[in-house]
Amino acid sequence: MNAAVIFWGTIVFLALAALAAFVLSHKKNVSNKVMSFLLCAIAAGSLSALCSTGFHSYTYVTPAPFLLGVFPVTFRLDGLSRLFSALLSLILFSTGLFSPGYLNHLKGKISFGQYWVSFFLFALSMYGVVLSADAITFIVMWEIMSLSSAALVASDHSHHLVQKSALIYLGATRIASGLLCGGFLWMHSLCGSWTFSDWNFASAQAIFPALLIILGFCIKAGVWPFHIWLPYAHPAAPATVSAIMSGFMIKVPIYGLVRILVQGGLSAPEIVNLAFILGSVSAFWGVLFALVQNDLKRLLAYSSIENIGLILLALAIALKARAANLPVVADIAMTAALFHCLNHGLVKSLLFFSAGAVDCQAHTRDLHKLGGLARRMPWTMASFFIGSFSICSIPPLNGFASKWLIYQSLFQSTMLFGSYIEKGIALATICLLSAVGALAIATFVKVMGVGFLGMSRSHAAEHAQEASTGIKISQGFLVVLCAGLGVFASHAVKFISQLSLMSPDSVAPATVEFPLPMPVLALMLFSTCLVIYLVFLQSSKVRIFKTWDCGFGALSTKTQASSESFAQPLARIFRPFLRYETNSTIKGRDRRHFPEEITVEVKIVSILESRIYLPVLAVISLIAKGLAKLQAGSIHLYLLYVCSTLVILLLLGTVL
Amino acid sequence: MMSSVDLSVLSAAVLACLMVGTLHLRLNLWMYGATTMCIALATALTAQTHAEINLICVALLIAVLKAAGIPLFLLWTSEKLNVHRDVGAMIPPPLAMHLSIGLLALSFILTRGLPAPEMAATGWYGAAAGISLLFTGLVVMLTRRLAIGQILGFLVIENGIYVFALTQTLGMPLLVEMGVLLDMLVGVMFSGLLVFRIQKSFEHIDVAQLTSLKE
Amino acid sequence: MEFFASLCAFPVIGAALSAGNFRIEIVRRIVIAAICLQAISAAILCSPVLLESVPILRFTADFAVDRIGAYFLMLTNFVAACSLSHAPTFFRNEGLFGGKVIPPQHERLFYASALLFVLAMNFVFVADNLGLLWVSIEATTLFSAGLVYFSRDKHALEATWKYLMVCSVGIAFALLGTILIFASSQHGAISGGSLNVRELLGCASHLEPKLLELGYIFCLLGYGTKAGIFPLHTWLPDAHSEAPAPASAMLSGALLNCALFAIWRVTELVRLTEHHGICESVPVVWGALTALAAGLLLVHQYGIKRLWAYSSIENVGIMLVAIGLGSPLLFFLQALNHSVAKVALFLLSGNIIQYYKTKDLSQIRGLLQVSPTGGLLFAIGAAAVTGMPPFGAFIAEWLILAKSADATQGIAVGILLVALAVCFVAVSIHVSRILWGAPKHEISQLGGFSKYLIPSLLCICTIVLGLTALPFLLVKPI
Amino acid sequence: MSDANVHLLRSCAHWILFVSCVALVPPLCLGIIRKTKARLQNRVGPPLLQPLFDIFKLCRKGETLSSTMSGAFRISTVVVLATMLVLAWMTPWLSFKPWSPNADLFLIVYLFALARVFSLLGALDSGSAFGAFGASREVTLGLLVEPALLLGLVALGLFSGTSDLRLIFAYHQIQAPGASCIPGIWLLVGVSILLSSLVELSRMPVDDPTTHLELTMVHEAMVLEASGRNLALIEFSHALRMSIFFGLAAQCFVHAAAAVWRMNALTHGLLNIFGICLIAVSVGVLESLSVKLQWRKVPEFVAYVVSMSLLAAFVAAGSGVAKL
Repeated sequence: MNAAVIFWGTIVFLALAALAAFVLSHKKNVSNKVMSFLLCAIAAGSLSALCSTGFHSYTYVTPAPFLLGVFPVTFRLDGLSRLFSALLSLILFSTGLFSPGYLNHLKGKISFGQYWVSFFLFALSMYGVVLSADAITFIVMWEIMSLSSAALVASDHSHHLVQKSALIYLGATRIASGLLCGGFLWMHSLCGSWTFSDWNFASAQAIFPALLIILGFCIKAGVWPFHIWLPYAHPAAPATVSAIMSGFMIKVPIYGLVRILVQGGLSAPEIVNLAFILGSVSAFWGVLFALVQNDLKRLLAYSSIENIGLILLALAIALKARAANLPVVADIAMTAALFHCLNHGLVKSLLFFSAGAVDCQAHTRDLHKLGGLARRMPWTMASFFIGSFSICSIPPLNGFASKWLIYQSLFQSTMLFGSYIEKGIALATICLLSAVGALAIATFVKVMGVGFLGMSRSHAAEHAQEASTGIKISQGFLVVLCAGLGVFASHAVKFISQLSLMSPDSVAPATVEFPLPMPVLALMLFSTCLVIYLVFLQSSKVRIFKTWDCGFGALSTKTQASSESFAQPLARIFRPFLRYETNSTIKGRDRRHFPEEITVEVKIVSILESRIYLPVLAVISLIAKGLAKLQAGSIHLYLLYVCSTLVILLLLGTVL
Repeated sequence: MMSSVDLSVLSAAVLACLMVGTLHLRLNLWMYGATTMCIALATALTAQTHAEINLICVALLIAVLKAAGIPLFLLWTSEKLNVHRDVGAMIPPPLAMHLSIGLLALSFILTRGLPAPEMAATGWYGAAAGISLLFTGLVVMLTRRLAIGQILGFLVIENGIYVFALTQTLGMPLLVEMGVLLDMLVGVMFSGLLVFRIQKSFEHIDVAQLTSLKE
Repeated sequence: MEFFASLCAFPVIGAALSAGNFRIEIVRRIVIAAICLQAISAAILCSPVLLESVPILRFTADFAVDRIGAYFLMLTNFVAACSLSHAPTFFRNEGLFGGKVIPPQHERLFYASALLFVLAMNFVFVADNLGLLWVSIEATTLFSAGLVYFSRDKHALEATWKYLMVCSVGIAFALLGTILIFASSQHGAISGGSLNVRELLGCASHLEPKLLELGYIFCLLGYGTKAGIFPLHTWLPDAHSEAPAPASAMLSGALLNCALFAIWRVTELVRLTEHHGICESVPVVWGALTALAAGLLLVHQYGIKRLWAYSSIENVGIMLVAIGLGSPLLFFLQALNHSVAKVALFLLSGNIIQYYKTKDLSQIRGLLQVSPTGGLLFAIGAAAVTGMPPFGAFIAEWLILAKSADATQGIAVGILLVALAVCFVAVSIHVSRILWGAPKHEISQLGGFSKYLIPSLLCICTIVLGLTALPFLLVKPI
Repeated sequence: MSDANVHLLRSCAHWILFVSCVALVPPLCLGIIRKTKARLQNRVGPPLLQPLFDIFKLCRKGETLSSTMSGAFRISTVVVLATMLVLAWMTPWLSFKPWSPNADLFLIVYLFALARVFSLLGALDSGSAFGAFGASREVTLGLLVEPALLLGLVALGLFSGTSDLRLIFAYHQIQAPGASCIPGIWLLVGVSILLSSLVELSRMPVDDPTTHLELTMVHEAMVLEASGRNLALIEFSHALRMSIFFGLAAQCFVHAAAAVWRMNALTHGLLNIFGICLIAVSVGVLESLSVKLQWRKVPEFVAYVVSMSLLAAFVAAGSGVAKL
C-alpha cells in the first residue's frame, strides 16, 4: 500500500467515473443513485487506503507514458496531504450520501450528465492538488479544479444571476492562478526546480514570489479583500457543490500555503505581517457581513470568509512564532490552523447540507420566508443547530477545540514574545477574536431563531416536510464526526500535531497537548441535563396556549422579529463598516397616528465592490474600447500604422 | 562622378515624384510607364557594364510587362470603369508632391550611412533613388482614394525595391527575380479584377469609403 | 524532380479537376482525396528528417527541408486536410440550413484556390532560399485572397481589398529586407552573394552587420504584417470573419504559421551574428505586448469569428516570444496546439453561424441546449485555445513562460501572464454567453454528426497533446 | 484516625459546604439586593431568602407553553441550568471548592456563551416579539461584554503564567514572586468583572429588571413566555450566574487584599462569602441611586469596562512572569 496505489486508485477511478457519467449523459439516463454510490465507494476506498499507509511519507513519479506533456506527474503522500485528502474523502462520502435525495428537486433544472462529469473531475482535481509534489502537477490540477467547479456553479445556468456568479468566480480564480504561475515561474528561475521541497523561501530575493503566491492563494481562499466572488458563487451553486467548495476547496489554498511557504521556510516579516493583517481583518469582516445577510447560503458563505480568516491568522501566528524562535507556540498555532481546517470543513458541509435540505423542502433560502421549521423538520433542525453551535465554537463541540488552540497560541505569544508591541498586538487579537466569536453567535442565533423557530413566514415553509432518509443519514454522519472531534479533541490534537507539519522531514515531531477535560465536561453536562429534566420538567403539568399577544388577538407572522430587525442593534453599532442604512416610509392620514402602510427598507453596501472592483473593471473596459478605436476601418489608416511601426523599429534598431 | 545608371534611376525617382502631383489617372499611368522605362534602361546599362546576360532578359521583361503591359491594363480598366481622375486625395496633390520631393532629399541623407556595395556599379545615388521611390509609392498609397491609385502606389514601391536591389546587389538571382515579377503580375491582375467587382457592388472605386468592417 | 512531383502533383491535379465542371459531389470527393494524398506524400517526402535523425534533407540547390520545417510541413498539411475535408459538409449544410445557396461554380473555384494555397504554403517550408521563401509567402497571400473573396458580397470585397493591400505593402518591405540581407552577404562573405539559407547560416558571422540588421528589421515588419502582430494586425479580423469557416480555419491554423516561420528563418540567421540583441528583446517584448493588446481587444467583441481571430493574434504574440527566445521547438509546439484547437473552433463557429444564421455574438445563446455535443466541443476548444490545462496549449505556454523567466525576461513574463488572464476572462465571458441560457428563437437541428466529426477529432488531439508524452518527443532536443 | 479518613472527611465537608453554597448563595444575593433597595426606599422589604421561597412556589405550579413552541424552549431551560451548575462546579468563585477539572478561562467564557445561546433560543422559540427584542439586545450586550470578561481573566492568567483558573485563584498564587503592581491588577480585574457582570446580568444601569414596560427590558422580556417550573429553573440559573460573577469579583478583591496582608485559608473563605454579600449590597445601592442608561449609551459604558480590563491585561503582559 503506497502512494502509487492511492494515486491510481483515487484519480483513475474518479476519471473513469467521470467518463461513465459522460457516456451515460448521451443516453440521457444518468442515475443520481448510481453516481452517488460510485462517489461514496471511491471516497471510502481512498479513505481506507489512506488509513492503511501508516505514517511514512512517499513520493511517487509517474512513469514515462503518463506525462503532462513534458512533465511527469509527481505526488507526495505525507502527513499534510494525508490530513487533507482524508478530510476530502470524508466530505465526498457524506456528499455521496446526501446527493440522491437532494438532486431530485433539481430535476429538469440542471443536466445531470454535465453535473456529474464536472463533479467527478472536481473531486479528482482536488485529490490531485493536495497530493501534488511539484508546481506543474499542482497548477494543472488547480486549473482543472477551477474550471470544473465553475462549471458546477453554473449548473443551473438558465438564471442570469447564476451566469454572473459563475463568471465572477471564473475571473477571480483565473487572476489567482495567474499570480500563482508568476510566483512559481519566479521560484523556478531562482531555485531551478519545480519540486516544492527544493524551494527555499528563506532567501531575501524570494520575498516577491512569496508575495505573488500568497496573494494568489488569498484570492482563491476568499480572504478579505479578495472575498467578493465567494458570496456570489455559493448561493448560485447546488448545495452539494457549495458544501464541497466551502468545506474543502477554499482550504486547498491553505494547504498550498503550508506546503509551499511554511514548509519552504518562509520567514520574511513583511509577508507574515501581511498574512496576519489579512487574516484578522477577514475574520472580522466576514462575520460582520454574515450577520446582516438574509439569504441562508450567502450568510454561510460569509461565515466561511470569517473562518478562513481565522485559519490564516493561526498560520501567521505560527510563522511569527517560528521566526521568533518559539517552537512550542509555533506548533500550537500550526495545529490550530489545520485542526480548524478539518473542523470547519466538516461543520460547513453539514450546514450547507442542512441549508440544502431546507431549500429543497421549503423551496426558499430567504430568511424572510422561512421560520417554524423546527416542528416540521426536527432532524434537519437538530443537525443545523449542532452545526451552528460548533461553528460558534460552543464547547464541547469541535469548533471550540480549534478556537481554543488559536486562543492558546495567542495567549502564549502574549507571554513569551519579547517585544511589547508584539505582546500588545497579540492581546488586541485576543480581544478581536472574542468579538468575532460573539458576532458569530449573534449571526447563527439569528439564523436558528428566525429560520427554524417561531411561526412560519410563508406558505411553502408552512408545508415543508422532513427531508429524505439519505439526507438525514449524511447529516447524522457529520454531526457524529463534529461531536466526536470535539469530545475527543485531545487525541485529535495530538494526532494532528504529530504529522510534523512545520517542516516535512523533521526528526522529532512536535506534540501539542490539549489539556481540557472535554469528555468529563460533556458527560457532566449531559447527565445534569438528564437529571434536571427528569426531576423537574418531565412530571410538571403542561397547558398549551397561544403566545401572549397583549390581548390584541391572534399574532401574525409580521409581529415576529425578522432577520433584519434582529440584527439591527448590532448593525447600528458597526454602521460605518456596513454602510448600513434604513429608510422607512409611512403612508396614511396623519401618518404618525393612523398609518396605513409602513415600509422599511434596509440597505447594505459592500464598499469594496462599489468603490474598488467595479471602477477598476470600468477602467479596463475603457482601455479596451480605446484600443478598439484603432480598428477604424480605413485602409489608409492601416497603411499608416505599417509605416509608423517601420519608423519605430528603425529607431529601435539604432538604439539597440 | 555620376554614372549613366545613376542618372536613369534618379530620373525615374524624379518622374515618380512628379507623378504624385497630378490626379489624372491617364497621366499618372503614362508617367509610371516612363519611370519603369527608365528603370529598364538602367537595368540594361548595368547588364552592359557587367556583361550579365540574365540582366538583359530581366530588362526586356520589365520593359515589356511592367513598363508597357501593366499601364495598358490599368488604362483599359479605367476606360471600362470610365474613371479618369482620382476623386481627390487625403492631402492636396501639390503638397503630396513636395512631400515626396522632400522625402527624396531625406532618402539621400538616410542612405549615406549604407556601406558601399561590393560589386554593383553605382553607390548611394541608386540606393537613394530606390528608397525615394519607395517613399513616393507609400505617399501615393496613403493619399490616393481610388483603388487604381493604390495599385499604382504599390507598383511604385515595387519599382523602388527593384531599383535598390539592382543598384545595391546587381539584381537578385534570376529565379527569385522571375518569382517576384510573376507574383507582382498576378497580384496586379487580381486587384484589377477586384476593382471591377468593387465598382459593380459599390458603384464606385473609392476605397476610402470602404469602412464598414471595424470595431 | 520527384520532389516537385510528390509536392505539387496532387494539389495541381486536384485544382485542375475541381476547376473543371464535374458534378459538385464528385469534385468534393476529389478534393478530399487530393488533400489527404498531399498530406501523405509530404509525410513520405520528409520521413527521413522526421524518423531518422537526418538534420536536413536537400532536394535541389534551393529546396531543402530541415527538422523544424518538416514539423511545420506536417502541421500545415494536417490543418489543410482537416479544414478541406470539413469543407464539403460545411457547404452542404449552407444549403440545408436555408442560408443562401452557393453556386457550384464558386465552390469549385474555392477548392481550386484552396489547393493552390496549400501548395504555396508547402513551398514556404521547403524553400531553402530567402528569396523563394518570400515568393511563396506572397503566393499564399494571392491564393488566400481568393478564399477571403469567396462570398463576393460587399464585406467580403472590403476585407479582401484590405487584406491584399496591407499584406502586399508589408510583404514589399519583407522583399526589401531580403535584398538587404542579400547585400550583406555580398560583403566579403560569399562572392556574388547568396540567399541560400544554409550558406548564409554557414557564414553568418561574416555578414555585413549593419545591412543584416536593417534587413532583419524590414523582414520582421514585412512578415509580421502577414502574421498579424499588433499594430499590423488590422487586416486579420476582417479577413478571418469574412472568409467561409474552412478558409478561416486554414488562414488562422496554417497561414499565420507560415509568416512566423519566415520570421524564424531570419531570426535564426541574425542570432548567429554577434549583434543579436535586436532579435531577442524586440520580438519577446513585442510579442508579449501583442498578446496583451489582443486580449484587451477581445473584451468588446461582436462577431464570433472575429473573437477567434483576435485570439489568434494573441497566440501569434506568444509564438513571437518563443521565436525571440530562439527556441524553434517551443515555437512549433505552441503553433501545433494553437492550430489544432483553433481549427476546431473555426469549424464549430461555422456550424454555429449556420444554426443561428448570424455572426453576431449578442444573438447566439444557449448552445448547450441547442446541441450538447457542439457545446461541449466548443467549450473544450475555447479552454484549449486560452491555454487551460489539461490541454496541450497549456504545456507549450508554460514552457515558453518558464524559458523566458529563466532568460530574465521578467517584464515579458509579467505582460504575458496579464495577457493570458485577460484573454481567458474575455473569452470565457463570450463563450459562456454562447453556451448558457436559452436560444432567443427556435433553432432547428439539421444534419447528422458529420459536421462534428473533424472538430471532435481535433478536440481529442488537444487532449492527447496535453495529457500524453507526445510533446515530450518533440521538445526533447531543447 | 488515619489521615486517609481525615482527607475523606475533609472532602465530604467541602462537598456539603459547596452544595449548600450553590443552593443558598444565589437566592441570598437576590434577596440582599432587594432588601437593600427596599431599605433605601424606606420599606421593610421581603425576607432575605424570599427568592428561594418564590422558586419553591413556582415549582409547585404547572407551566403554560405556547402552541408555536417547539421542543427547543424547554430543552433550553434545562441546558442553561445544567451549564450554570457545571460552571458553578468548575469556576473558582468560592475559595473553598471540591476537586474540579481544568477550568481553563477560555473554556469558562465559552461555557457562559453556551448558556447565553440556549437562553436566546428559548426566547426566540415562542415567536413573540418581546422575546425577539430581548434576545437581540441580549446578543448585543453579549458581544459588548465578552471581550471585557475574557480580557479581564486573560490579565489574571498572564501574570500567573497559566490559563487555568484553578491555579490562577489558587491560594498560593498570592505568595507568587509578583511585582508590586499585582494587587493593582487584581483590583482592576475585579472592578471590570463586576461591571461586566452588571451588563451580562442586565441589571442597572444597563437594564432595569423591575420595570413593567417590556420593550425596555432585556432579561425579563426574554423569559416572558416562561412559567411554572420552567420559570423557576430560569430564575435560579440566572441567580446562580449572578452569584458566580459576584464570586469571581469578590475573589479578585480578596486576592488583592491578600497580596498586601497575609491571611490563612479560613479567613480567605469567609472574606470571599462576605465580599459576595457586600457586592450584592453595593449593587442594590447602585440600582436605587442610578438611573437606567439610554440604550444607545450602553456601548460607551461597556467601552470603559473593556478599556479597564485591556489596561489590566497590558500591565499584566508587561510584568508577566512567563511560566510554562
